[in-house]
Amino acid sequence: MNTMLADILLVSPMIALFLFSLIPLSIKVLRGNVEQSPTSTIIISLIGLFLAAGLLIVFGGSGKTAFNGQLVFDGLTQWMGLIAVISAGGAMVLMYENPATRGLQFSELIFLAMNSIVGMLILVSAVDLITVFIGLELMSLSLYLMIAMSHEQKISKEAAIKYFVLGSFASAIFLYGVSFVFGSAGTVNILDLMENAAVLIKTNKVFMFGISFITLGFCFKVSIAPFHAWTPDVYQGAPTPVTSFMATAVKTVSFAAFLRVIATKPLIGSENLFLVLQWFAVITMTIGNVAALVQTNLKRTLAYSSISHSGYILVGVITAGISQNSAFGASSVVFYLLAYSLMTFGAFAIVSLIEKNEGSAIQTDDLAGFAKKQPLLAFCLTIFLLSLAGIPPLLGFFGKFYLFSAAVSEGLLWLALWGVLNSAIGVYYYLRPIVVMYMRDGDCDVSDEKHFGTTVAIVISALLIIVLGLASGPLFNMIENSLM
Amino acid sequence: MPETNMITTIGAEHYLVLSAILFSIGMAGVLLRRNLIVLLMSIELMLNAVNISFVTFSYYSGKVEGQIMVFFVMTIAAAEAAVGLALAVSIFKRFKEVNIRFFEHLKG
Amino acid sequence: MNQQALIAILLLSPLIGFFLNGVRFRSTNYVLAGSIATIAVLISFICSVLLFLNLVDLPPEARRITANFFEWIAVDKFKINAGFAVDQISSIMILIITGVGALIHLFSIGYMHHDKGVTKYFAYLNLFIFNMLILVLGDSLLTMFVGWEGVGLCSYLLIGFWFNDSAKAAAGMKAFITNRIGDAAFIIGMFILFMTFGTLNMHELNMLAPTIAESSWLGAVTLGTMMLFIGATGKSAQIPLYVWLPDAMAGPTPVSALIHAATMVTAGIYMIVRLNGLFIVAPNTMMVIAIVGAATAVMAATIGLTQFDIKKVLAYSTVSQLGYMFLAVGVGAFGAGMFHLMTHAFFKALMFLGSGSVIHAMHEEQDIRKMGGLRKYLPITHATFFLGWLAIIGMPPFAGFFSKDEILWKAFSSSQGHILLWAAGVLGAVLTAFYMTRLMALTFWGKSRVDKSVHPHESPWLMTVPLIVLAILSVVGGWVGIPHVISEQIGHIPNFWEHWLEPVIRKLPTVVEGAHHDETMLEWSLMGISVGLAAISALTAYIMYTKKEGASDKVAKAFGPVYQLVNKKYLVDEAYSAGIINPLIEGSKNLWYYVDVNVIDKATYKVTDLVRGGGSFVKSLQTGNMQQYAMYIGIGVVVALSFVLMR
Amino acid sequence: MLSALIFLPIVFAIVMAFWPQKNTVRHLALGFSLIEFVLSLGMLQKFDSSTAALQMVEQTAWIQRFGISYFLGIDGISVMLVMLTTFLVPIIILGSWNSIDKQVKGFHAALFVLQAAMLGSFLSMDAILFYVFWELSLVPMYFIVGIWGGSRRIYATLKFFIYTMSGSMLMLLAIIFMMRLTPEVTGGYISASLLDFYKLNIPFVAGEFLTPQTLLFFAFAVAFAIKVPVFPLHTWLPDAHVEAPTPGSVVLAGVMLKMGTYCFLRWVIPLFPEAAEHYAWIFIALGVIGIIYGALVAMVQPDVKKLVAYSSVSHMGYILIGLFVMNAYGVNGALYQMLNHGISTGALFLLIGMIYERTHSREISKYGGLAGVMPYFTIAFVIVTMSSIAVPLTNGFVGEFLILLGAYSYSPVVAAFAVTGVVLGAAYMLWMVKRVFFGPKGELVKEDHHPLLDLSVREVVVLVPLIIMIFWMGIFPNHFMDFSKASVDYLVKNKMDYSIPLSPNQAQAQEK
Amino acid sequence: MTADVFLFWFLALITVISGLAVVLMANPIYSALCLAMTMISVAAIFVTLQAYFLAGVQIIVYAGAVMVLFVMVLMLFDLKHELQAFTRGRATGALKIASVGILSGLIVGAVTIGLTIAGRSSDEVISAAAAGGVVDTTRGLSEALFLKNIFGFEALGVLLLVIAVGTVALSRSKGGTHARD
Repeated sequence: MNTMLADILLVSPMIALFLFSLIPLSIKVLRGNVEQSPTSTIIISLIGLFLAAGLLIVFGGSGKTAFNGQLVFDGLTQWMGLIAVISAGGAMVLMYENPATRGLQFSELIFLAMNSIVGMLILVSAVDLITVFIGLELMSLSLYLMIAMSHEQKISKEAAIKYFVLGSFASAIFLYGVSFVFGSAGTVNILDLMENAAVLIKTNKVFMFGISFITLGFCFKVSIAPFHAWTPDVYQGAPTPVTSFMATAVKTVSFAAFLRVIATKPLIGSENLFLVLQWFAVITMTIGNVAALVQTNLKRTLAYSSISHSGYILVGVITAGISQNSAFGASSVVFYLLAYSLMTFGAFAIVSLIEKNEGSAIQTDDLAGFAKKQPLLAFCLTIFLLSLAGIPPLLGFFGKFYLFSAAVSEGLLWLALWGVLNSAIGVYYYLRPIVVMYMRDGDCDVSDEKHFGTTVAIVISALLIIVLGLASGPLFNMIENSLM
Repeated sequence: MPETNMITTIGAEHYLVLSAILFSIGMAGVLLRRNLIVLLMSIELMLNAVNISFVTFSYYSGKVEGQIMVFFVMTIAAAEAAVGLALAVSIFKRFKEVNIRFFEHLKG
Repeated sequence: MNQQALIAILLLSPLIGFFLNGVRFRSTNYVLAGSIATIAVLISFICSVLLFLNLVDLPPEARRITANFFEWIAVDKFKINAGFAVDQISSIMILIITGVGALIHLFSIGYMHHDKGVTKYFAYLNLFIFNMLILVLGDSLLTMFVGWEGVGLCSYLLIGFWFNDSAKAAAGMKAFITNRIGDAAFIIGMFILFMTFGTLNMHELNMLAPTIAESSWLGAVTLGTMMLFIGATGKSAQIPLYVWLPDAMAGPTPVSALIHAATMVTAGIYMIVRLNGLFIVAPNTMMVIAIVGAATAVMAATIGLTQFDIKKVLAYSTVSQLGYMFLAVGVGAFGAGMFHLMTHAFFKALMFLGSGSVIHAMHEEQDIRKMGGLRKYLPITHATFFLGWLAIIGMPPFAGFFSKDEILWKAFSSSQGHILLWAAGVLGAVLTAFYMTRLMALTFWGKSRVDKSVHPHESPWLMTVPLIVLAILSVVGGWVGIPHVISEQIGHIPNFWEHWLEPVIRKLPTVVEGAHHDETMLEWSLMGISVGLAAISALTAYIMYTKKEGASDKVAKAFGPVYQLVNKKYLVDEAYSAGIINPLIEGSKNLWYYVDVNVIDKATYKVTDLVRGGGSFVKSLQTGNMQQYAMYIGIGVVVALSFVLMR
Repeated sequence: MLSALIFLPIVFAIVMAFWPQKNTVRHLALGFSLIEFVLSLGMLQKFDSSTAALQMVEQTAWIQRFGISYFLGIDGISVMLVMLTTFLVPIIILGSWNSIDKQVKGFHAALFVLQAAMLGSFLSMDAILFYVFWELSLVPMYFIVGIWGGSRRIYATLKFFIYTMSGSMLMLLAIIFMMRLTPEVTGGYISASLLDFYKLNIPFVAGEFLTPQTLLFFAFAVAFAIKVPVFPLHTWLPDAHVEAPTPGSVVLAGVMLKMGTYCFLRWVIPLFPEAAEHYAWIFIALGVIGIIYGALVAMVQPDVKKLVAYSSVSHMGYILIGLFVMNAYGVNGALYQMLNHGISTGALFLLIGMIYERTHSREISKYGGLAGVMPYFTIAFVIVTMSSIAVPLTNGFVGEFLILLGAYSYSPVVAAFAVTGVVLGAAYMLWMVKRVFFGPKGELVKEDHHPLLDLSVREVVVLVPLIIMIFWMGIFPNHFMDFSKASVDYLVKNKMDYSIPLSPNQAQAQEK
Repeated sequence: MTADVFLFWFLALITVISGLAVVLMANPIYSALCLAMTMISVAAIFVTLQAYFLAGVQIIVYAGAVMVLFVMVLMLFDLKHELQAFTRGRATGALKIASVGILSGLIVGAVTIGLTIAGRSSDEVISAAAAGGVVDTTRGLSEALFLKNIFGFEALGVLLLVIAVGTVALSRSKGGTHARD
């Protein structure tokens, strides 16, 4: 019973989130199915998120396992969970103030979002592949519904169905892999796999098959080319707050789970798989960047940019996979995800602010004159974009720096080379919105809806990007120490 | 092993090959069929293939976890089917179509 | 007075004059401007005289006053002081510069009084004097180069003084750029010498110069001196860089007198004389110098035959005379070169000022075909011009005679000399006599062809006084260097000139061996030939242009195309612009268009197009069809698995 | 001290951004920039020019995990460039008094950030810190060109940014790679300190391209070469210059280009001496090509600003040669020429800006006879022109001469080619002067409806310091060169195993 | 033994054929029925592998619940025409079929190579404790489910709740089938 209690304490963030997710819904039910004020909904859910984050900080990170070794609460869990919770919280603030998500179904939407976060927390802590799968599905299924629930009528439905079909397809592939791993290794617990994974992958084709399938399944979730094709469509079609949710929190936790699998070191045993992943990383970076270059829709540009960032992060994941001490590579991934989440959140948040109604599609050229009307927000967007482009001393630069140093230290110089070349390409499309905002005349402005929360969130993330950029050393040390 | 054994002696590999074939059929369905509902059915096929694989491994390794997984997979497959069909209904209401060729507004 | 302070005052006085006039450059108070400028130069002149006297007091070997004001550039072994030295050579130069300069300043007050930019004009003149003094006093090649470029700058400013006329501004630009070509070579020459000897101090260079002559064309000294000589061809208007000087006549006439006749253009000769210790061990360079000098002397003289612009005639005459000087230094007659430099400064300044007086009188008319018979109206100008004429055509005992004779004799007799060089010299002298007489005849003598509306009048005293002084100098200037053969006859007047320069000039042995008597005879006979021929030539010209109307046209017709060619200055300018300048500009346009716009930028665009093309390709893959996407996933899985399994 | 020098402008920028009064912004900015200049004079006062040691060192750990520290220091190589930066900014602010009329606050804030970034890249002794400043300097410049620039400003600013960024990305990789090598010399820990980089002995194989030192050399060199810009990579410069507002051009030409050449001296040559020596010919050849090419192309430009921009290419060619001949003459000359170019080209751009304010055109063919209308302006322009074409007694001469001397002692052929720049330089500048100032009055000059006023008092105040510097530096170069001589001589003598010594008391401090 | 063998081949044949039919049938209703057939035969295969509980669940969940759902939705759509059952475009179609073919080939190859070739029996590769199956399946299953995998079980509960709320919300959302506005 004691162990049970300890286990429950460990999973308390998820429980707290789940319980808090029920509150607005229950209130709505008790009120006779009448939507209460969204403000109260968002406040309750944010309290829940804070509580979850607090519990995660208090109980997570001890390195303990729970529920027969199905979940582990170590540094990775804690960091990734926090990043996910915080960026998801930000996304929820956006939902609260975006015309496409705010409305009669707001408490349901928030319920789905919160449970999606529960799924995320499961995903970041799961070390059992089947639990991973459950977490993944809990997260994804909520997400499909959230996308489809947009007030926008056609595009978001299309995005949801695309995401759903392809996601299920990838899930099936992933599961098939799990079954092979189970068959060949007798267990699906990553911690148990650790010792003999490297041997198994050399000797057992079935295991290798399984691990490859699992890897590719993750590649889909984190939108690595050629499994990326859903990303631009879904990011564009989904309501912007949900896009922000996907691009930050979902990606973070998917990478967390990916990292856990990779940390079993199968790559050391299979140079080929490792090579394939490297090539995927290169293709992803390139595809993401070159395609973003020719986009006119701002959200789509950001979606492709998100793909290219996945490529960069994959470099870190590979590094973590092949190095003896995976903490360096892993912490560079965590750091990058932190940076990436902040800046991507910020960029989408501003897009969300500009959206006048649920159906509006923001083109890059629509930003003209934004700097005159909203100097502060324009400045923040500039910070986000420059950070995404990797201009020092912003957080994004240090993220890239740590990633590439990790890669170079493991001899993956060519990946780092591709990375920097791609960053140079990326500069172009990151600068273009800035050009339009500052250097063209126009009358772009935020929508008339209230936007206090979003603005605060934007400013906070911009400040964090600057401050954490300057203080990146201690932060990185913290991350690395917690991952040791 | 003698050739005859392949037919007369049923081992794990037989089941696994069956699972692989079923998986491939499902995959082909996802790739080729245009009807959204049939697409979803094909995904169910794939999941069933996975289930066969799990059970096979479970049986041949004597580990019960395999069956637990199948249990989970089934639940999730059902959930997926529910969500998928809900989405299908909602998209049908908008587009009056379930042919996926009509869902190509997002592209480029 | 302290000698260093004297040098400082000598240098600073014109500079201060420049500033005083420069800050109030819009003023039209010509008296004030002129007085400031003239006084500044006069102060310098006084300093020069004092320095000269100081120098005289010193024993011949120690006649060298140096002043190091500060260290200018000091990097590693390369140390250049703002150091100035007054020695036998430079003392003469500063006397000429400040003396003639002062006279020309004085003349300018009268000449420029109606000009709106008079104050600016005097500021420039003073700046020029300052730079010229730096040029001659600088004790290292680099300090000399400072002045060298500085006078070029002033020349540029003064030639383009009436900048509203595009042609005049272009002439200034042409002068500067042409000079720059020479300067570039000069810089290289400095490098060669510095790398060889480790110093640029001219005194030290002369000391360090090897004692054995270099026979190789590629020896350091030969190359270095050759480069310096190319520099000199720019500054001193020799083939092939002489083209700027005739154009430089666009400037005010006193400027032509000061800069383009008396002082600046002689800088090349001065430089070679200063470095005679070095040049003398580079016989190949010497030979080139002599040939170029002789060729220039003849060619410029022929062009001078056909010109009708009074200043152009004088300009070609200057080029020709400078050729003489180069011929002199080329055959090792450094003293003679310097001598001719000085006498030329006197009579050419005189003639330019005289022409200025004429132009002034003729209300800016420069075409000699529209003059004639001006003797009546401009008696003083005519008289002084006449003396100058005698001097330049080398009539004894005028200044030009002695110096020219010395050069011709050296060209014949020195070990570097050659009979052809001598012949060229004589030919030059004959031609000079001809065209100078032609100029005299057309301008002052014969019938007046002056336009009715123009009423020539004699210039004010401000202008005539300098003329008179210079005329006197043109007469007596040569007497300081009377050759031995003559002085022996007329009472052993010592050759002050040679005596003075002896310690700083290295001599070449004369070639003509044998008895002293034979040599004397030879010298006399050569002298006779040249003077006689010149006289005949002058007489011919006189007759042709005053007595026989139309004779000149007939002669011109007789020569036909040759005349046209010469009249058009051998089409050198045209050749330069067709062969060098236009191709350069057109080529540059193409360079810009093809390399920058079409190659580099296009390449950049190609890269971006490639990236964009990649983007479009990826975009085209993104069809929106989810089965397509599923197919990508399938292909990705297949490829990855194949690769993983096929290891 | 040095931190104050770097961060004061950032504080200024923040104050500027929030300054409530619109009409006093310029005064405030001018005051701030003067404070900064005075501060830098104080720094100069403390600077000990007799030693090659690193002075006024400030070092605090920043990112310990990678041995990255906040490490500032100044020595002879950087001191004068720092002074140039602080000297030019007040002049720029005063010079742009009227020409910047929109978003004045933003402009000055950007200018101060730019100043901080430039100073930072001159003073950083840590690779990453340096990189941060190096990249940071792009951003304000990007805005200055992009917001306050001419009609094709967006094209120009993007070109500028992407060119420079592409180069520096490779450099980042090279820095990371070098950091991985440092444990060899530091006793096991990674370091990004330049001083540790200097200690590295990276293997070099002559003739083989794919060896570490060669690759690192080129990674760094290309990044800096783009900034300089070296011949085939120069096309961003004319565009950026033409489109940039006057102050932007001045900063760009005056200081930013120097960042490239400075870094050659600070990074490339001492870090990869063998490679630098072995491949010096490439850069010297490119320098020579740059000189001639820049001059020829400048000659035929129809736009004054573009002409000056190409002249920058030509001048930077000299500097490049001076650096890569790697002897005392060349390097000293190059360092000096950096200052000269900063002052004279800066002044040229200011002058062009002044006339542009009056006529709104930079077409050479539309001018002519300006000298008669604006004599003071003409005087200033001609003086600066003389400095630009290196007439003796102006600053340009000293640098150019020393560079040519250095080039000659490296190879006479190089000097022979480079010296053509002397002629061509005079040709294009004087031809331009002739067409703009002399001759009959041009289309824009004779128009009566906007009488061309001569220089205002403000403009005179802007130009006089520059003109004073032109002559001061030309006549007393030692006053300036003495600051850098010790460091340069030390560098030239010890380039094969270079390491900046720390002055004794600082060495003690570091031991503690 | 022969009965087992025969049973396997028989079930395998049915599974494959009905599976193929799901994909190949032009009419979605037929596809759905074929899918039901597949489900049932898979359940039978589970039985041959002694997973009786799962076989039951399979029948109930899939054939019962899921299939009904599918058929119901199909009825709801009331599709009169199916213009094009399969994707058009030869190149992509061929590419798709090829990739599926290669993939199945790879899987089959890997499985057979991994399990039977190289002189190893499948038992060695499948880390087997005791081949021959689990004795007390349902008990073992429930222990594993409710003790060992309790977390996953609970999470699935949450998942189902979420699905329920979500689908209802979706149908009631703006533009949904049961929208209030």
